[in-house]
Amino acid sequence: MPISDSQISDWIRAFAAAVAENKKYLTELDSAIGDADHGINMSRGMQAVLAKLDARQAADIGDLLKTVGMTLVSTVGGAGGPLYGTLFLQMGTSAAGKPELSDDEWAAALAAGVAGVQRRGKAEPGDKTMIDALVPAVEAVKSALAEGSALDEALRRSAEAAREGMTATIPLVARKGRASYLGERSANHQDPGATSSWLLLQAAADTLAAKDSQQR
Amino acid sequence: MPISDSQISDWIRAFAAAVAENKKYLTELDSAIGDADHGINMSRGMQAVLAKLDARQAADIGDLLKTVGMTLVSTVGGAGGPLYGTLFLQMGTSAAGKPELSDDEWAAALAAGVAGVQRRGKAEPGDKTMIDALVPAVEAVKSALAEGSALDEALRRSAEAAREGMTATIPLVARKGRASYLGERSANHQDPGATSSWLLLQAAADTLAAKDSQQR
Amino acid sequence: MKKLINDPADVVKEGLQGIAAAHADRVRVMTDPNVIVRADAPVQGKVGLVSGGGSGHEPMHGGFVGMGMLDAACPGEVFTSPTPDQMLAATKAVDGGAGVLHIVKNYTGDVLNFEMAADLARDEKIEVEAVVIDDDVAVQDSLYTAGRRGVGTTVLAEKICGAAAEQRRSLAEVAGLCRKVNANGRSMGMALTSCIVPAAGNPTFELGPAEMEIGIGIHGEPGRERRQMAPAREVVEMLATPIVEDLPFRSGDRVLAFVNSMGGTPLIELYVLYNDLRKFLAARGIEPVRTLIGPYITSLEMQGCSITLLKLDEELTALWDAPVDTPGLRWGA
Amino acid sequence: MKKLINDPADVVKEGLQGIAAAHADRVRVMTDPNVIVRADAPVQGKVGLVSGGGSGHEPMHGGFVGMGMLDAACPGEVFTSPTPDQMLAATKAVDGGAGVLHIVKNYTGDVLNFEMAADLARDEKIEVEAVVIDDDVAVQDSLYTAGRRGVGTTVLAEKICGAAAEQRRSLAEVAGLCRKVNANGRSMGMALTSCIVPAAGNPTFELGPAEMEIGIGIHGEPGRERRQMAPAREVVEMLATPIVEDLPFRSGDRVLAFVNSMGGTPLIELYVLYNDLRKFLAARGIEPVRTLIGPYITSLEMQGCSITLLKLDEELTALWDAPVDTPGLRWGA
Ligand SMILES: Nc1ncnc2c1ncn2[C@@H]1O[C@H](COP(=O)(O)OP(=O)(O)O)[C@@H](O)[C@H]1O
Ligand SMILES: Nc1ncnc2c1ncn2[C@@H]1O[C@H](COP(=O)(O)OP(=O)(O)O)[C@@H](O)[C@H]1O
Ligand SMILES: [Mg+2]
Ligand SMILES: [Mg+2]
Ligand SMILES: [Mg+2]
Ligand SMILES: [Mg+2]
Repeated sequence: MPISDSQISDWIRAFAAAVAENKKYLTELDSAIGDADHGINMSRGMQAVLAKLDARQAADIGDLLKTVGMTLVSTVGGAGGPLYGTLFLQMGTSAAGKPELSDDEWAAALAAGVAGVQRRGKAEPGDKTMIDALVPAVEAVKSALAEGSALDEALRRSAEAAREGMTATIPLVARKGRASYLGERSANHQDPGATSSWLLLQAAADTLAAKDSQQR
Repeated sequence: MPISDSQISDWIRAFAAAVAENKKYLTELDSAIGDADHGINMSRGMQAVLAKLDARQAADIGDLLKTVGMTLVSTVGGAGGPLYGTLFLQMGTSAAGKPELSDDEWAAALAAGVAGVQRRGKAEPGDKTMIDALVPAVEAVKSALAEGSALDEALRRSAEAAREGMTATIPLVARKGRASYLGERSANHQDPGATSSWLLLQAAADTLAAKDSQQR
Repeated sequence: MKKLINDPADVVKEGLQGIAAAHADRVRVMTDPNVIVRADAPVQGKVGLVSGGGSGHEPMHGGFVGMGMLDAACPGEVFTSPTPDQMLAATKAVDGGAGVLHIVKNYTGDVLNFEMAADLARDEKIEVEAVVIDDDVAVQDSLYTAGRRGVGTTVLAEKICGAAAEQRRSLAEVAGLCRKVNANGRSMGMALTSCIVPAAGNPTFELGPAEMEIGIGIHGEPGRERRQMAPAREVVEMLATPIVEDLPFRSGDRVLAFVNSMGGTPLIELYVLYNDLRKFLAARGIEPVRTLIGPYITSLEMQGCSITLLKLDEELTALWDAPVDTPGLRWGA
Repeated sequence: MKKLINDPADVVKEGLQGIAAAHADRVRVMTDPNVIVRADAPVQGKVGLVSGGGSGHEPMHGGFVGMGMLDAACPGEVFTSPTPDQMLAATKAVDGGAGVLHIVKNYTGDVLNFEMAADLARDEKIEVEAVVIDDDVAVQDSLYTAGRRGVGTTVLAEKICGAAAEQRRSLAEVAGLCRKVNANGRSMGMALTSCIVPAAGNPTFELGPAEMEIGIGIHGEPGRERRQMAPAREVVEMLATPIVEDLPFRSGDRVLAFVNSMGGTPLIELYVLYNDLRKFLAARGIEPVRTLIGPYITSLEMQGCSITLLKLDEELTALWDAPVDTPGLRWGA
């Protein structure tokens, strides 16, 4: 059963809700090794996305994801804006013209989005950025599907991989972004961007798979 | 027995010592209803006066007092500088050319000094200024001498009158100087300038009369 | 006490040395007594403009020495008016034969010291006039006070009279203009925090975390009343209402609006305040045709602001617009 | 949180409205997206200069829009880099046919957003070059960081490139000049207090009463190390030594010395600092032939300072001296 346009909407809304709920937490993580705005910025952006979703005319999934990306780009600012914006824009390009996504198309779109983030930010896994959550999530969903898992299982493993990647940022010394200015002082703190990325993948597991199993 | 040049020197030194000792106190009084500098200013000025006294060539009392006045004028600043400066300058004019002062000449010099302060600052008794200590002090020394008191008794009564005048400033609402900006909020505080003026008259009683009785 | 200084006793001296070194092209600093003088003083045939006051209000007055503004400034100790010998030295240094104007803020100390200095200068046959600025509406002007304090309008008077002096107007004219600026300018200030006088080492007054002090002067002295913190637009109303009512400023008036930081309030807040001020003025038909926004008459690191309105006519506007070239205010040159 | 604001969420918007109203003769403020543009933009045949960054650093960048400096500034949220749509709108508004230079401070956010904007502008056939300023010696420049931050040199680059653009130099030349300024400028900053981001409501970091933070950035982020408070002359040494060693500045070099307030440090302290800086430089044979002293690149109400040195040659000196007419920096016009 493919992923529908309205499921993608639900995923975005769930992510917005998770960001709103964790706004203070994300900002606190960012004050330790950054400039105390990641939660504020992401939440401002996702509120703008919600307004756009509500006003939106029905179209294809590519169009929906591009709208999300454009909105984030023009409302978030900082490093988070272009990076999350690029993620959704590239997912949108991958899903262009599609009214629904197969499991493999989802994995391909996510991979395209994450590749876009890497091209834009030039971060490698281990640099203590959102890439540390996103790259394992892509690998997990891909290998789960290759092993024949159902979508709900693949999404679960993808979110779990993101969570592990996020936790693994704690001991790291940052090499990209604002936290890198702190040098050794950046160790022993969890990266805020990796944390919001885990929220994104967790929201996918909660929304895309849940409906999927209901509709099955 | 007249007041000698060296007694006048002693008086100035005793006043300088009293100001130094009460520097913090005078400044605290000034922070309640002014700008927290009266002790700092007077003490800077009297330190400069001491340096001048040490370097001074022997001359007459008028010259000595004018030097004190000029030094205060050029080192104190604020309201205190010109007012105390004028006090000593006018005393110096009154004592011009005199190597020693009779009791009546002392009273006349002090009266001339205080009159100068009044001309310069235009304050009346009751305005909550140094005038509230100085005017009663002049009156007390004059009437004591008129009644035939010895100098030590006259100086004692003069200092006592200054102290009473100082205390009487507490309930007053200021009508001159910086404290007047506070309106009713200036009541229930003792005037810093009246306090330093009492120190001046008390120093006179301690030095001029003490030596006077020793030498008698 | 958190300050970027060395010995508290040396702040004024070292600050002056810093000014002397930083602006050697524009000013000369004399010591013993301390005076900041225009590099090209005395300017022959030009009325000399001298002001001065306690230090801690920078850029006023030393930062306003230069072409089109002051010829000399006398810096006192922090918040303590300077002494007559400074003012006399300044007066002599800037006398170009056309007389010297003393611009004096109305504080007993400043007035008395400048009076003594003027007497001394006249003894030396220099023509001196003094104008006392008293624009602070926070002080009730009555028989029962030393009169209103001189605050923000001082900066505007120094600029405008400086321009007039450059035009070689006579001492009587420049003094008359100074009185006109004073008559048409009104100010009021407030504080969110106290400042710390370096020699004292602790705050002059204590304010609770949700308190502010309305109607303060510029020496860390207490204000007219203490209130609960309020939004910028209410603060603007508290300050601007007595200003507008006092002159009074009327619908149709064209004004210079001056929003000043007491030192610790950053520029972005001044713009928020100005945004509320322009609405306040618009509602009353008063048009701000010129603005000055920034820290120009400060109280060390105090957080807070003051508002000054000056009613403009064509003469004042033209003189305001005239070139000025000082470390603290510069345009057209 | 003691600030002269209304709703913390409206600080940037109301500050912009204040700027628009206060400086209508010089700048135009566009909203949705927010851009501050020179009133006479686009200037035909002139390279357009665009910069931008988070708000809270006023007067940078909005206060530097005007003749001889920037053509447009993009203000982000407080301490958050602006977005590509702002930069695109700014680029389009100032394109006078000679191309547009983006002056970008080296922060990941600023760089990425400006990159996206440049791509979008090129899609619209506008020639765009970007120069990244990275002058903060507090950051070790290595493979292990995002590189040095852009701080004080940005102000100097905007002034100098603005003058070159007024001379109708080509985009390649102005960009080359910008890289030259960046290559010859070095900065370092420190804080006595943290600032408070309005939306956050409490200090970004906590400092003890006798502590200071050395090597801070301009966003309230922690610095390189925390130390005990020290006299101004030692603070100057801590900041100026790494600056001088890095370029390195050598005996005989002529420099522009820029002593900047982080917002809450008053002018008198900057002059005390400059007095120590000139002695520091004199001991090394380095000559400060130009100075800039004041709050020009701030972090809200933070108390602290930064020092920037720019090695000057004749070209840079002449461009620095050229007329500039902006709300925040003005001379010769
Ligand atoms: N070059 C980069 N590549 C990928 N992610 C990055 C990069 N630089 C920073 N990030 C991520 O961005 C997060 C910070 O985002 P945010 O606080 O919104 O931006 P800013 O640092 O501009 O304030 C970091 O926690 C990190 O995960
Ligand atoms: N017009 C005046 N006549 C007489 N004394 C005055 C007058 N104005 C102020 N004073 C005195 O000066 C004192 C304050 O002196 P000081 O603190 O040195 O000066 P300032 O007020 O300039 O800081 C007051 O306490 C008051 O006694
Ligand atoms: Mg951040
Ligand atoms: Mg006092
Ligand atoms: Mg005083
Ligand atoms: Mg940020």
